[in-house]
Amino acid sequence: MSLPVLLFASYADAFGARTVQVPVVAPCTVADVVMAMRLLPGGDRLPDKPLVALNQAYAKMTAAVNTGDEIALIPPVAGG
Amino acid sequence: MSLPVLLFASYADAFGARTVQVPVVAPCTVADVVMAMRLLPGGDRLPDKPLVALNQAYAKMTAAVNTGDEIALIPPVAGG
Amino acid sequence: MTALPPPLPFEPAVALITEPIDLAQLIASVSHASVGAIASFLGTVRELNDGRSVTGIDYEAYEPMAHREMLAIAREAGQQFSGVRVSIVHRLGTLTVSEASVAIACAHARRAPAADAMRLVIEQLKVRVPIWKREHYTDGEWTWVDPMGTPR
Amino acid sequence: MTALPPPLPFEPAVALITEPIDLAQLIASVSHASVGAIASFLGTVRELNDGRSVTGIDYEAYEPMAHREMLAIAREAGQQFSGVRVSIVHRLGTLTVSEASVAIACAHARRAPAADAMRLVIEQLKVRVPIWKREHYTDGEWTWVDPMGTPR
Repeated sequence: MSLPVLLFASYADAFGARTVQVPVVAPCTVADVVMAMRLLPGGDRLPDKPLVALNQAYAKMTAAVNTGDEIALIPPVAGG
Repeated sequence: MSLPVLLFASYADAFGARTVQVPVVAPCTVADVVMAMRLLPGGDRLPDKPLVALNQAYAKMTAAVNTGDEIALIPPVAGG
Repeated sequence: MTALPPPLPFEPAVALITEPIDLAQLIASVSHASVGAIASFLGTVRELNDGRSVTGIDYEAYEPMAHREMLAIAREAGQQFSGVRVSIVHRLGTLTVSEASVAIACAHARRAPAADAMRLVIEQLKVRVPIWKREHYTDGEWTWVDPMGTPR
Repeated sequence: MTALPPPLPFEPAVALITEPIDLAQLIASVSHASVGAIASFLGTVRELNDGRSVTGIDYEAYEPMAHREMLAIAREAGQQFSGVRVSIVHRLGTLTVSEASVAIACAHARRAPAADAMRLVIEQLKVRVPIWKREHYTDGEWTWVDPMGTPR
Protein backbone atom coordinates (compact mmCIF):
# COMPACT_ATOMS: atom_id res chain seq x y z
CA MET A 1 0.00 0.00 0.00
CA SER A 2 1.14 3.53 -0.63
CA LEU A 3 -0.28 7.08 -0.66
CA PRO A 4 0.63 9.78 -3.17
CA VAL A 5 2.04 12.97 -1.65
CA LEU A 6 2.31 16.21 -3.63
CA LEU A 7 5.62 18.08 -3.54
CA PHE A 8 6.55 21.64 -4.44
CA ALA A 9 9.55 23.94 -4.74
CA SER A 10 12.52 22.84 -2.59
CA TYR A 11 10.78 19.62 -1.52
CA ALA A 12 10.16 18.66 -5.14
CA ASP A 13 13.87 19.27 -5.72
CA ALA A 14 14.79 17.19 -2.64
CA PHE A 15 12.79 14.18 -3.78
CA GLY A 16 13.40 14.80 -7.49
CA ALA A 17 9.69 14.53 -8.19
CA ARG A 18 6.39 16.42 -7.96
CA THR A 19 4.64 13.43 -6.42
CA VAL A 20 6.03 10.57 -4.35
CA GLN A 21 4.35 7.33 -3.43
CA VAL A 22 4.79 6.96 0.32
CA PRO A 23 4.64 3.44 1.74
CA VAL A 24 2.04 3.80 4.49
CA VAL A 25 -1.29 2.09 5.05
CA ALA A 26 -4.37 4.32 5.41
CA PRO A 27 -6.02 5.10 7.76
CA CYS A 28 -2.97 6.56 9.47
CA THR A 29 -1.86 10.01 10.69
CA VAL A 30 -0.04 12.87 9.02
CA ALA A 31 2.91 12.08 11.31
CA ASP A 32 3.03 8.53 9.93
CA VAL A 33 3.23 9.89 6.38
CA VAL A 34 6.04 12.30 7.26
CA MET A 35 8.00 9.59 9.11
CA ALA A 36 7.73 7.25 6.12
CA MET A 37 8.88 10.04 3.79
CA ARG A 38 12.08 10.51 5.80
CA LEU A 39 13.17 7.03 4.73
CA LEU A 40 12.74 7.77 1.02
CA PRO A 41 15.64 9.09 -1.11
CA GLY A 42 15.83 12.84 -0.38
CA GLY A 43 13.78 12.48 2.82
CA ASP A 44 16.79 13.48 4.90
CA ARG A 45 16.38 17.01 3.51
CA LEU A 46 13.00 17.52 5.19
CA PRO A 47 12.99 19.88 8.20
CA ASP A 48 12.08 18.66 11.68
CA LYS A 49 8.47 19.76 11.41
CA PRO A 50 7.39 20.17 7.80
CA LEU A 51 4.00 21.71 7.16
CA VAL A 52 1.46 19.33 5.68
CA ALA A 53 -1.78 20.07 3.88
CA LEU A 54 -4.63 17.58 3.89
CA ASN A 55 -7.29 18.18 1.24
CA GLN A 56 -5.84 21.65 0.60
CA ALA A 57 -5.91 22.84 4.21
CA TYR A 58 -3.11 22.92 6.79
CA ALA A 59 -3.29 19.80 8.98
CA LYS A 60 -1.90 18.83 12.37
CA MET A 61 0.53 15.93 12.75
CA THR A 62 -2.22 14.02 14.57
CA ALA A 63 -4.79 14.45 11.78
CA ALA A 64 -6.17 11.24 10.28
CA VAL A 65 -5.26 10.37 6.70
CA ASN A 66 -7.69 8.23 4.73
CA THR A 67 -7.47 6.67 1.28
CA GLY A 68 -8.37 9.26 -1.34
CA ASP A 69 -7.23 12.25 0.73
CA GLU A 70 -5.07 14.79 -1.09
CA ILE A 71 -1.82 15.10 0.87
CA ALA A 72 0.83 17.75 0.16
CA LEU A 73 4.05 18.78 1.87
CA ILE A 74 4.30 22.55 2.11
CA PRO A 75 7.80 24.08 2.06
CA PRO A 76 8.30 27.45 3.79
CA VAL A 77 5.97 29.77 1.85
CA ALA A 78 7.36 32.86 0.14
CA GLY A 79 4.47 34.44 -1.73
CA GLY A 80 3.99 38.13 -2.22
CA MET B 1 -3.64 101.87 4.61
CA SER B 2 -4.95 98.40 3.96
CA LEU B 3 -3.65 94.87 3.35
CA PRO B 4 -5.13 92.37 0.89
CA VAL B 5 -6.22 89.05 2.41
CA LEU B 6 -6.95 85.97 0.27
CA LEU B 7 -10.21 84.10 0.90
CA PHE B 8 -11.36 80.61 -0.07
CA ALA B 9 -14.39 78.35 0.07
CA SER B 10 -16.84 79.25 2.87
CA TYR B 11 -14.86 82.38 3.81
CA ALA B 12 -15.00 83.65 0.24
CA ASP B 13 -18.76 83.07 0.39
CA ALA B 14 -18.99 84.90 3.76
CA PHE B 15 -17.22 88.01 2.46
CA GLY B 16 -18.60 87.69 -1.07
CA ALA B 17 -15.10 88.02 -2.50
CA ARG B 18 -11.87 86.11 -3.13
CA THR B 19 -9.78 88.98 -1.74
CA VAL B 20 -10.66 91.65 0.81
CA GLN B 21 -8.78 94.83 1.61
CA VAL B 22 -8.40 94.90 5.38
CA PRO B 23 -7.90 98.32 7.02
CA VAL B 24 -4.79 97.73 9.13
CA VAL B 25 -1.40 99.38 9.14
CA ALA B 26 1.67 97.15 8.65
CA PRO B 27 3.75 96.18 10.54
CA CYS B 28 1.12 94.55 12.73
CA THR B 29 0.21 91.03 13.88
CA VAL B 30 -1.94 88.31 12.39
CA ALA B 31 -4.35 88.90 15.29
CA ASP B 32 -4.71 92.56 14.26
CA VAL B 33 -5.66 91.50 10.74
CA VAL B 34 -8.27 89.03 11.99
CA MET B 35 -9.74 91.59 14.41
CA ALA B 36 -10.08 94.15 11.64
CA MET B 37 -11.73 91.56 9.39
CA ARG B 38 -14.46 90.91 11.96
CA LEU B 39 -15.70 94.47 11.43
CA LEU B 40 -16.06 94.03 7.66
CA PRO B 41 -19.36 92.88 6.10
CA GLY B 42 -19.43 89.08 6.53
CA GLY B 43 -16.76 89.17 9.25
CA ASP B 44 -19.29 88.00 11.83
CA ARG B 45 -19.25 84.61 10.10
CA LEU B 46 -15.61 83.95 11.00
CA PRO B 47 -15.00 81.36 13.73
CA ASP B 48 -13.37 82.29 17.04
CA LYS B 49 -9.91 81.22 15.92
CA PRO B 50 -9.60 81.11 12.15
CA LEU B 51 -6.44 79.60 10.69
CA VAL B 52 -4.23 82.11 8.92
CA ALA B 53 -1.45 81.54 6.41
CA LEU B 54 1.38 84.00 6.04
CA ASN B 55 3.42 83.64 2.86
CA GLN B 56 1.80 80.23 2.26
CA ALA B 57 2.61 78.75 5.67
CA TYR B 58 0.40 78.44 8.76
CA ALA B 59 1.09 81.37 11.12
CA LYS B 60 0.45 82.07 14.80
CA MET B 61 -1.80 84.95 15.88
CA THR B 62 1.30 86.71 17.25
CA ALA B 63 3.23 86.50 13.96
CA ALA B 64 4.33 89.83 12.46
CA VAL B 65 2.71 90.99 9.23
CA ASN B 66 4.72 93.27 6.97
CA THR B 67 3.80 95.11 3.80
CA GLY B 68 4.08 92.75 0.85
CA ASP B 69 3.35 89.60 2.85
CA GLU B 70 0.83 87.21 1.34
CA ILE B 71 -1.95 86.71 3.89
CA ALA B 72 -4.73 84.14 3.55
CA LEU B 73 -7.54 82.96 5.78
CA ILE B 74 -7.80 79.17 5.77
CA PRO B 75 -11.25 77.65 6.32
CA PRO B 76 -11.44 74.15 7.84
CA VAL B 77 -9.62 71.99 5.28
CA ALA B 78 -11.36 69.04 3.64
CA GLY B 79 -8.94 67.60 1.09
CA GLY B 80 -8.60 63.97 0.20
CA MET C 1 16.18 40.36 7.23
CA THR C 2 19.57 41.66 6.26
CA ALA C 3 20.62 45.24 5.66
CA LEU C 4 19.55 46.84 2.43
CA PRO C 5 21.82 49.20 0.51
CA PRO C 6 21.40 52.89 1.36
CA PRO C 7 18.27 54.34 -0.27
CA LEU C 8 18.59 56.43 -3.38
CA PRO C 9 17.72 60.10 -3.14
CA PHE C 10 14.20 60.70 -4.43
CA GLU C 11 12.55 64.04 -4.93
CA PRO C 12 8.84 63.61 -4.17
CA ALA C 13 6.46 64.40 -7.01
CA VAL C 14 3.32 66.29 -6.01
CA ALA C 15 0.68 67.83 -8.25
CA LEU C 16 -2.69 69.53 -8.29
CA ILE C 17 -4.56 68.72 -11.49
CA THR C 18 -7.99 69.15 -13.03
CA GLU C 19 -7.99 66.11 -15.33
CA PRO C 20 -8.82 62.58 -14.07
CA ILE C 21 -6.13 60.94 -11.92
CA ASP C 22 -3.94 58.31 -13.60
CA LEU C 23 -2.89 55.95 -10.78
CA ALA C 24 -0.72 53.85 -13.09
CA GLN C 25 1.31 56.93 -13.99
CA LEU C 26 1.65 57.85 -10.31
CA ILE C 27 2.86 54.35 -9.47
CA ALA C 28 5.32 54.46 -12.35
CA SER C 29 6.76 57.67 -10.89
CA VAL C 30 7.78 55.88 -7.65
CA SER C 31 8.80 52.56 -9.22
CA HIS C 32 12.45 51.56 -9.26
CA ALA C 33 14.53 48.37 -9.37
CA SER C 34 15.27 48.88 -5.64
CA VAL C 35 11.56 48.80 -4.79
CA GLY C 36 9.83 45.69 -3.42
CA ALA C 37 6.51 47.19 -2.27
CA ILE C 38 4.23 49.96 -3.47
CA ALA C 39 1.34 51.01 -1.23
CA SER C 40 -1.17 53.29 -2.84
CA PHE C 41 -4.32 55.12 -1.83
CA LEU C 42 -7.23 56.47 -3.79
CA GLY C 43 -9.86 58.74 -2.27
CA THR C 44 -13.10 58.57 -4.19
CA VAL C 45 -16.36 60.51 -4.12
CA ARG C 46 -18.93 58.57 -2.10
CA GLU C 47 -22.60 58.61 -3.03
CA LEU C 48 -23.62 59.09 0.60
CA ASN C 49 -22.12 61.46 3.19
CA ASP C 50 -23.68 62.07 6.59
CA GLY C 51 -26.75 60.31 5.29
CA ARG C 52 -27.22 62.72 2.38
CA SER C 53 -27.23 61.62 -1.24
CA VAL C 54 -24.29 63.25 -3.04
CA THR C 55 -24.36 64.15 -6.73
CA GLY C 56 -20.87 65.63 -6.97
CA ILE C 57 -18.12 67.60 -5.26
CA ASP C 58 -16.29 70.79 -6.23
CA TYR C 59 -12.70 70.81 -4.98
CA GLU C 60 -10.96 74.14 -4.49
CA ALA C 61 -7.41 74.82 -3.25
CA TYR C 62 -5.09 77.58 -2.20
CA GLU C 63 -2.89 76.13 -4.88
CA PRO C 64 0.63 77.39 -4.13
CA MET C 65 0.27 76.64 -0.42
CA ALA C 66 -1.40 73.27 -1.07
CA HIS C 67 1.53 72.36 -3.29
CA ARG C 68 4.01 73.38 -0.59
CA GLU C 69 2.19 71.42 2.11
CA MET C 70 1.95 68.31 -0.05
CA LEU C 71 5.67 68.53 -0.78
CA ALA C 72 6.42 69.06 2.92
CA ILE C 73 4.34 66.01 3.85
CA ALA C 74 6.07 63.88 1.23
CA ARG C 75 9.48 64.98 2.50
CA GLU C 76 8.50 64.32 6.11
CA ALA C 77 7.43 60.80 5.08
CA GLY C 78 10.81 60.39 3.39
CA GLN C 79 12.57 61.38 6.60
CA GLN C 80 10.44 59.20 8.86
CA PHE C 81 10.63 56.19 6.52
CA SER C 82 14.10 56.40 5.07
CA GLY C 83 14.21 55.63 1.38
CA VAL C 84 10.48 55.83 0.77
CA ARG C 85 9.56 57.24 -2.64
CA VAL C 86 6.36 59.30 -2.44
CA SER C 87 4.11 60.80 -5.08
CA ILE C 88 0.86 62.65 -4.38
CA VAL C 89 -1.72 64.05 -6.76
CA HIS C 90 -4.92 65.88 -5.83
CA ARG C 91 -7.62 66.67 -8.32
CA LEU C 92 -9.46 70.01 -8.32
CA GLY C 93 -12.70 71.07 -9.97
CA THR C 94 -15.99 69.21 -10.17
CA LEU C 95 -16.02 65.43 -9.60
CA THR C 96 -18.90 62.99 -9.81
CA VAL C 97 -19.58 59.93 -7.64
CA SER C 98 -16.81 57.26 -7.76
CA GLU C 99 -14.23 59.61 -9.30
CA ALA C 100 -10.87 59.82 -7.51
CA SER C 101 -10.03 63.10 -5.78
CA VAL C 102 -6.63 62.12 -4.40
CA ALA C 103 -4.02 59.48 -5.09
CA ILE C 104 -0.91 58.62 -3.10
CA ALA C 105 1.82 56.14 -4.02
CA CYS C 106 4.60 55.15 -1.61
CA ALA C 107 7.35 52.78 -2.73
CA HIS C 108 10.03 51.17 -0.59
CA ALA C 109 12.26 48.11 -0.57
CA ARG C 110 10.04 46.72 2.22
CA ARG C 111 6.28 46.65 2.68
CA ALA C 112 5.95 48.03 6.23
CA PRO C 113 7.53 51.45 5.54
CA ALA C 114 5.68 51.69 2.22
CA ALA C 115 2.31 51.08 3.92
CA ASP C 116 3.12 53.22 6.97
CA ALA C 117 4.25 56.14 4.80
CA MET C 118 1.03 55.91 2.82
CA ARG C 119 -1.02 56.20 6.02
CA LEU C 120 1.06 59.11 7.28
CA VAL C 121 0.63 60.98 4.00
CA ILE C 122 -3.16 60.63 3.78
CA GLU C 123 -3.69 61.50 7.46
CA GLN C 124 -1.46 64.58 7.19
CA LEU C 125 -3.01 65.61 3.90
CA LYS C 126 -6.47 65.58 5.46
CA VAL C 127 -5.49 67.91 8.31
CA ARG C 128 -2.97 70.30 6.71
CA VAL C 129 -3.37 70.79 2.99
CA PRO C 130 -5.53 73.84 2.15
CA ILE C 131 -8.10 72.14 -0.05
CA TRP C 132 -11.85 72.46 0.37
CA LYS C 133 -14.82 70.60 -0.97
CA ARG C 134 -18.35 71.73 -1.67
CA GLU C 135 -20.75 68.81 -1.73
CA HIS C 136 -23.85 68.92 -3.88
CA TYR C 137 -26.88 66.86 -2.91
CA THR C 138 -29.78 65.38 -4.85
CA ASP C 139 -32.16 67.90 -3.24
CA GLY C 140 -30.22 70.74 -4.90
CA GLU C 141 -28.58 71.97 -1.70
CA TRP C 142 -24.83 72.22 -1.22
CA THR C 143 -22.41 72.81 1.62
CA TRP C 144 -18.71 73.34 2.23
CA VAL C 145 -17.68 70.20 4.10
CA ASP C 146 -16.10 70.71 7.51
CA PRO C 147 -14.68 67.33 8.63
CA MET C 148 -14.09 68.60 12.19
CA GLY C 149 -17.50 70.18 12.57
CA THR C 150 -15.89 73.51 13.52
CA PRO C 151 -18.55 76.25 13.81
CA ARG C 152 -18.43 78.54 10.82
CA MET D 1 -18.68 60.80 11.73
CA THR D 2 -22.22 59.57 11.35
CA ALA D 3 -23.41 56.06 10.69
CA LEU D 4 -22.99 54.73 7.18
CA PRO D 5 -25.63 52.53 5.57
CA PRO D 6 -25.07 48.78 6.03
CA PRO D 7 -22.33 47.49 3.71
CA LEU D 8 -23.31 45.66 0.57
CA PRO D 9 -22.45 41.99 0.31
CA PHE D 10 -19.28 41.54 -1.73
CA GLU D 11 -17.78 38.26 -2.83
CA PRO D 12 -13.99 38.65 -2.81
CA ALA D 13 -12.26 38.12 -6.15
CA VAL D 14 -9.00 36.18 -5.98
CA ALA D 15 -6.90 34.87 -8.84
CA LEU D 16 -3.62 33.21 -9.73
CA ILE D 17 -2.47 34.31 -13.17
CA THR D 18 0.57 34.05 -15.42
CA GLU D 19 0.09 37.26 -17.42
CA PRO D 20 1.19 40.69 -16.05
CA ILE D 21 -0.97 42.12 -13.26
CA ASP D 22 -3.45 44.85 -14.21
CA LEU D 23 -3.87 46.96 -11.06
CA ALA D 24 -6.46 49.23 -12.68
CA GLN D 25 -8.65 46.20 -13.39
CA LEU D 26 -8.21 44.98 -9.81
CA ILE D 27 -9.19 48.39 -8.44
CA ALA D 28 -12.21 48.51 -10.75
CA SER D 29 -13.34 45.17 -9.28
CA VAL D 30 -13.64 46.67 -5.79
CA SER D 31 -14.94 50.10 -6.81
CA HIS D 32 -18.50 51.09 -6.01
CA ALA D 33 -20.51 54.26 -5.42
CA SER D 34 -20.49 53.44 -1.67
CA VAL D 35 -16.66 53.48 -1.62
CA GLY D 36 -14.65 56.46 -0.38
CA ALA D 37 -11.19 54.91 -0.08
CA ILE D 38 -9.25 52.26 -1.95
CA ALA D 39 -5.96 51.05 -0.46
CA SER D 40 -3.86 48.93 -2.74
CA PHE D 41 -0.58 47.06 -2.58
CA LEU D 42 1.85 45.90 -5.22
CA GLY D 43 4.71 43.54 -4.45
CA THR D 44 7.49 43.90 -7.00
CA VAL D 45 10.69 42.00 -7.76
CA ARG D 46 13.63 43.80 -6.17
CA GLU D 47 17.03 43.88 -7.84
CA LEU D 48 18.75 43.12 -4.53
CA ASN D 49 17.81 40.56 -1.91
CA ASP D 50 20.04 39.70 1.04
CA GLY D 51 22.79 41.59 -0.74
CA ARG D 52 22.62 39.43 -3.86
CA SER D 53 21.89 40.81 -7.30
CA VAL D 54 18.65 39.30 -8.58
CA THR D 55 17.93 38.72 -12.26
CA GLY D 56 14.46 37.22 -11.88
CA ILE D 57 12.12 35.09 -9.81
CA ASP D 58 10.12 31.97 -10.63
CA TYR D 59 6.86 31.80 -8.68
CA GLU D 60 5.25 28.43 -8.12
CA ALA D 61 2.04 27.62 -6.23
CA TYR D 62 -0.02 24.73 -4.96
CA GLU D 63 -2.72 26.37 -6.99
CA PRO D 64 -6.02 25.01 -5.63
CA MET D 65 -4.88 25.45 -2.02
CA ALA D 66 -3.38 28.89 -2.72
CA HIS D 67 -6.71 29.94 -4.20
CA ARG D 68 -8.57 28.66 -1.13
CA GLU D 69 -6.22 30.42 1.28
CA MET D 70 -6.42 33.71 -0.63
CA LEU D 71 -10.21 33.50 -0.58
CA ALA D 72 -10.19 32.67 3.15
CA ILE D 73 -7.93 35.66 3.87
CA ALA D 74 -10.16 37.98 1.83
CA ARG D 75 -13.24 36.74 3.70
CA GLU D 76 -11.52 37.11 7.08
CA ALA D 77 -10.67 40.71 6.15
CA GLY D 78 -14.32 41.22 5.23
CA GLN D 79 -15.39 39.95 8.64
CA GLN D 80 -12.83 41.97 10.59
CA PHE D 81 -13.47 45.16 8.61
CA SER D 82 -17.17 45.04 7.89
CA GLY D 83 -18.04 46.14 4.39
CA VAL D 84 -14.52 46.01 2.98
CA ARG D 85 -14.34 44.88 -0.66
CA VAL D 86 -11.19 42.84 -1.29
CA SER D 87 -9.55 41.59 -4.46
CA ILE D 88 -6.23 39.71 -4.60
CA VAL D 89 -4.22 38.54 -7.57
CA HIS D 90 -0.90 36.68 -7.49
CA ARG D 91 1.21 36.12 -10.54
CA LEU D 92 2.99 32.83 -11.20
CA GLY D 93 5.81 31.95 -13.57
CA THR D 94 9.00 33.85 -14.31
CA LEU D 95 9.17 37.55 -13.43
CA THR D 96 11.95 40.04 -14.03
CA VAL D 97 13.09 42.93 -11.81
CA SER D 98 10.37 45.55 -11.13
CA GLU D 99 7.52 43.32 -12.28
CA ALA D 100 4.60 42.92 -9.86
CA SER D 101 4.13 39.50 -8.27
CA VAL D 102 1.09 40.33 -6.14
CA ALA D 103 -1.59 42.99 -6.04
CA ILE D 104 -4.21 43.65 -3.39
CA ALA D 105 -7.05 46.16 -3.50
CA CYS D 106 -9.26 46.93 -0.50
CA ALA D 107 -12.15 49.36 -0.82
CA HIS D 108 -14.32 50.78 1.96
CA ALA D 109 -16.47 53.80 2.70
CA ARG D 110 -13.72 54.99 5.08
CA ARG D 111 -9.94 55.05 4.75
CA ALA D 112 -8.89 53.37 8.02
CA PRO D 113 -10.61 50.02 7.40
CA ALA D 114 -9.48 50.06 3.76
CA ALA D 115 -5.84 50.55 4.76
CA ASP D 116 -6.00 48.15 7.72
CA ALA D 117 -7.60 45.43 5.61
CA MET D 118 -4.85 45.84 3.00
CA ARG D 119 -2.18 45.31 5.68
CA LEU D 120 -3.97 42.29 7.10
CA VAL D 121 -4.25 40.69 3.66
CA ILE D 122 -0.59 41.11 2.68
CA GLU D 123 0.69 39.95 6.08
CA GLN D 124 -1.56 36.88 6.02
CA LEU D 125 -0.74 36.13 2.40
CA LYS D 126 2.97 36.08 3.21
CA VAL D 127 2.59 33.51 6.00
CA ARG D 128 -0.22 31.24 4.77
CA VAL D 129 -0.60 31.05 1.03
CA PRO D 130 1.32 28.11 -0.49
CA ILE D 131 3.38 30.02 -3.02
CA TRP D 132 7.13 29.70 -3.44
CA LYS D 133 9.77 31.72 -5.20
CA ARG D 134 13.07 30.68 -6.72
CA GLU D 135 15.42 33.63 -7.03
CA HIS D 136 18.01 33.71 -9.79
CA TYR D 137 21.17 35.73 -9.31
CA THR D 138 23.62 37.40 -11.67
CA ASP D 139 26.26 34.80 -10.80
CA GLY D 140 24.01 32.09 -12.26
CA GLU D 141 23.08 30.58 -8.89
CA TRP D 142 19.52 30.24 -7.67
CA THR D 143 17.73 29.39 -4.44
CA TRP D 144 14.23 28.79 -3.12
CA VAL D 145 13.63 31.73 -0.83
CA ASP D 146 12.79 30.97 2.80
CA PRO D 147 11.63 34.21 4.45
CA MET D 148 11.79 32.68 7.94
CA GLY D 149 15.21 31.12 7.50
CA THR D 150 13.80 27.71 8.46
CA PRO D 151 16.44 25.02 7.92
CA ARG D 152 15.66 22.97 4.87
